[in-house]
Amino acid sequence: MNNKVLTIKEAVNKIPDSKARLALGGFAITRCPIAFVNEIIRQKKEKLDLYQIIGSMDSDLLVGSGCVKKYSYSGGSLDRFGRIERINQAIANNEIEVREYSGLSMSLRFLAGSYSMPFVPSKTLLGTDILNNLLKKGEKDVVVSKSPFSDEKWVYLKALQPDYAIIHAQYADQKGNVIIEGPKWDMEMAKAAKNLFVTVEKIVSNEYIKNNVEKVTIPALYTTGVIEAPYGAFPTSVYNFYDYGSDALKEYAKINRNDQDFEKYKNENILGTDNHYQYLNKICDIEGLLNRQAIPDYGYQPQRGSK
Amino acid sequence: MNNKVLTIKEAVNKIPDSKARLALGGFAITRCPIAFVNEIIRQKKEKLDLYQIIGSMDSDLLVGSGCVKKYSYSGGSLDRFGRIERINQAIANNEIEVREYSGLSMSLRFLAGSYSMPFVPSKTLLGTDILNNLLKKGEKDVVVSKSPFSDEKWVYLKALQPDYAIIHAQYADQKGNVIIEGPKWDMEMAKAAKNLFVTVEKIVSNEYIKNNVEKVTIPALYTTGVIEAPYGAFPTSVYNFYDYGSDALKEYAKINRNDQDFEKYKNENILGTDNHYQYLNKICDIEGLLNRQAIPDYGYQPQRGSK
Amino acid sequence: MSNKDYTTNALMAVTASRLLEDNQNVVVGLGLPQIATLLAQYMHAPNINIIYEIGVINPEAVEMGVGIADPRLWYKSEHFTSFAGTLGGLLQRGKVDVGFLGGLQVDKYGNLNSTLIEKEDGIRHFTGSGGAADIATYSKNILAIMKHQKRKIVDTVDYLTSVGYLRGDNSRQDEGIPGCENITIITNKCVFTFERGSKQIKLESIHPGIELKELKESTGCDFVVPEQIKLTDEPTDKEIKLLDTKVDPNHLYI
Amino acid sequence: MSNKDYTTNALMAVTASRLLEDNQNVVVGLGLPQIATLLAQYMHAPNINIIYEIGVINPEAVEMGVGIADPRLWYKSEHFTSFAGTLGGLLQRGKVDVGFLGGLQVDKYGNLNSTLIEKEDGIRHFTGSGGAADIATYSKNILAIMKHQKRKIVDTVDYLTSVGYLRGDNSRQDEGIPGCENITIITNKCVFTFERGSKQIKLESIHPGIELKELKESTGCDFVVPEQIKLTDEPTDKEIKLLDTKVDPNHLYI
Repeated sequence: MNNKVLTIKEAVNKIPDSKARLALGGFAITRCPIAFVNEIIRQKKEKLDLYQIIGSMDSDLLVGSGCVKKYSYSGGSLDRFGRIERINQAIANNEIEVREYSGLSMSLRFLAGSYSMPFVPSKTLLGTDILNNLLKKGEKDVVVSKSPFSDEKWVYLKALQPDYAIIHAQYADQKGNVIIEGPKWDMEMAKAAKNLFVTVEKIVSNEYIKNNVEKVTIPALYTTGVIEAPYGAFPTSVYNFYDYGSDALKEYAKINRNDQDFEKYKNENILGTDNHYQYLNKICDIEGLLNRQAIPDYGYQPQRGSK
Repeated sequence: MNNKVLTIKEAVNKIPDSKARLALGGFAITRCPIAFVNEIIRQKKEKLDLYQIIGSMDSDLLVGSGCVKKYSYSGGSLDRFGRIERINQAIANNEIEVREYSGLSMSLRFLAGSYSMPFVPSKTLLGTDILNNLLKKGEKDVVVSKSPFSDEKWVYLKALQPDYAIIHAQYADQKGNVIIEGPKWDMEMAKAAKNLFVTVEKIVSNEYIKNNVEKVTIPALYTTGVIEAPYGAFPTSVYNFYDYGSDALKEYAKINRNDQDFEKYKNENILGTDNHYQYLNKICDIEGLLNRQAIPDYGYQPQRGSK
Repeated sequence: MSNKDYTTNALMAVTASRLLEDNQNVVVGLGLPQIATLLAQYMHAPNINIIYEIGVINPEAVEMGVGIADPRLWYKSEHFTSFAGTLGGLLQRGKVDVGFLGGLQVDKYGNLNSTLIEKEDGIRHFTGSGGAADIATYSKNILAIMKHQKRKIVDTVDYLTSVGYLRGDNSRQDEGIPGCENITIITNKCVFTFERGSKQIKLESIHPGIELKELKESTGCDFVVPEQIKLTDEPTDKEIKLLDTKVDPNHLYI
Repeated sequence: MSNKDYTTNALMAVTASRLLEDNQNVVVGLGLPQIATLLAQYMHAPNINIIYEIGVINPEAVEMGVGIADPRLWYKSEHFTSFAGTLGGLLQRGKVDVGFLGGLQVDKYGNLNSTLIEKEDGIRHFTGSGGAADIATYSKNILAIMKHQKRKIVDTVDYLTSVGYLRGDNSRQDEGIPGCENITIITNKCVFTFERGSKQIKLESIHPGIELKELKESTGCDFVVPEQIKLTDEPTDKEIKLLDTKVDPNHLYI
């Protein structure tokens, strides 16, 4: 069997040191590929051209660590925990180039990429400052033009096929057949990228895949590399595996508000560690981790009766 | 709960008697909505504007019965059993208007419809007589034009949103959440139609749907009506339920070769019956039907050791 | 029918819930939108379909979450799909009857800003669009819930994230944007809707206990005041009881 | 290495199987394409990915079927998707290395017809394209398996369903169609490929026992004949044994 399993270090090593075109799968505080992103920071990749549907903890870490030159997304947050302040401040201070889209327009660009449609027409963005700003910034991937069938006006969005997509999922086999449980916002992005790296909670057998064929979200033909990374999205959540780490997220949403605190967090927890296990040791303890394990049928850690 | 369950007679009754724009879900000899199509024939719908990805037994029945004015598809057959000769002869004799596409171009038109993209660009059909013929016939839904981003030439395919789509699936709940097991070639077509009627082998509880959420192919928001029709695709197959009826298909692939034989088949088996159970009684017996039941894990009726 | 023992948030949730009709497909966010939708399901609209843009349809959450990325909100769903699946396959597909929105600012034509605020020392960047711009473009009706402050209800938004009636009159239509039947702004002081022709913001009803003078002072733009000012209908005992016992028993939002 | 106990179909299947490389993604149809692909998996290309356009990826069928719509061919699959998923998400997406095709006619530039035959009393309509036109447009390599008859290998096809090199030279490229690295036609008498520049059909190898004269007489168009005519490599004992015991033990196609 074509074995695509590798380590995070090996996978990150395959990404060019500078100017890689990279898409990230996280959504606010769920299924963020934190283990992978931290290794990108450790390997000091720079000038990333970064794409994401919803800005999340993963991209906030990358922007805060100075790895990103340009960031295209549709807004984002850490849900009620706070804001992606590394990104917000980098935008306010003009430290990164930003291309702000809407959720649909980013998604359609990935959808088009996943089918190698060259571009898609939509009405969304018409009349907005999102569109005005993109055009003002000379974003060549967006054009307002009429339909080939009539004089009707459409926003044409160019397909996005980043060099690399990084997502975190529940399961994959060694060949790269991926099962995503719960909402699959990152599905088209994963299929659109020229190379797809997937970190998963568990590598499963090909037999498991075939026995659960109706759950396979991304067939192996799209996948470049598979990495087993238990708790690889923590402190963000993974449906059916573990809940978000509230304390760790509260802490992060505090330290991402200014340069000094973030710098300290990065130096101690990311650069000061060699791998994701060590990072986890820094941001929580074993009890804190295991207490967040999801309960079957719920998919998260429900409130205990006694609480 | 919003109960969308109705009978086949009621559902067919909702379709206008003339000129309905209708898409069919069958693929050659599998998951053809035979029970529904036979009722369309009984209710003598006429001048249908019919759309399908792959021509199949269902559309051959409709064309043979004179219900169809115009048929858009990408070719088809009864696999090794034979050809869709009612359609082939109707084309050769100019008895129906035909618009022949390729599988991808039809699929992309439905895909576009399922997202309300107005049209999609593709390279497929360039250089073919398929394209030449469509343009020669004045098909307004296909235009060759350049890209809004460059001078590159693309085939623009207009989105298809038929008034009705009819598919046959394994399961749905009363609300219209549909589970299709096995390949799902008709998924985009189902989502593209303005009204979706689904015949299913079994109506299941909403609880079953929620317990099998990862298998739900079409959420209820797309569904207009749900009809329980056991063996509703027979003599074509339904994965995990029953195998195709070889004898009945052999017989059909013989009688569809000339007008007289088909007329007799139609009068006796379709117009001469009142519902699908009676039709099944005509084309097979109970032993023949039950012997085709699928074996778990295979999804079809495997060759017995003794055979 | 009156019940003075309710919070302003409860009044806002009840007001929103009454605008929802049975069988509607609704894009919902966390907080008051979720509360209003659940209340409507209990009261008069049991067949409402709930859509979370992250890719979740018709969950039956038993705990409140911290946002739509919280698996608490995905409990017992009927379908999981992608962002393209909800915002493309449902919203752009024309399947969404009501979209809930919020934001930093709304202007006199119902345009919303959730992106940034211009300050003297530069811009301050906030959450951004997510699906908000798309919902404003494609949803048949918009329900926006806002805090009533002079700097939030303004003449012109600092950044137009989500289209309302653009520059009024037919400007939305002229721009080629799909039509929006109703935009309703529910604040903690009143309900605003928009004039049919001019698309000017107008006072639909004022919450009990709020004076017109106070309203004008805390609003950053002019609005049309009808001759007869309606009072916002108060919650019924049944609604309040449902909120207290079923919808938000821990009083996180109410 | 020679083994005279093989059928022409076995020779054709073996010839096709040797053109497949490991890790390639292949769109397969029933019959010889399926046989050739399974043989390649047993011999030298264990990691080939099989795609059936109906929406099936990497099945492990234990019985032959009557077509790709036969659930026999879906046994133990790795993924089920839609027609748009295979022909759009994989083929148009550039993921298909080899596409198998057949048809009623092929012409001197490798264009294929699977739609209709012109007869004196009118047209006779056959199967049509299905995914064939799309595979010819987007697959990196085309393997066509045809019966060798004068009316099937022709100067110009009656109907151009699937593009080969169109009108030769750069005409395919000029038409804006994605490039195709190799088109190979495997018949029961020989193997045809196409000249690099002119894209004219040329004799790649002749099957053992077939005379050039017979070949010319049974071919409906001129073809380039190299100075040294190669013989098609015969199947090895191992290949024949695999066909007999593993790939097609009931000899349905071999």
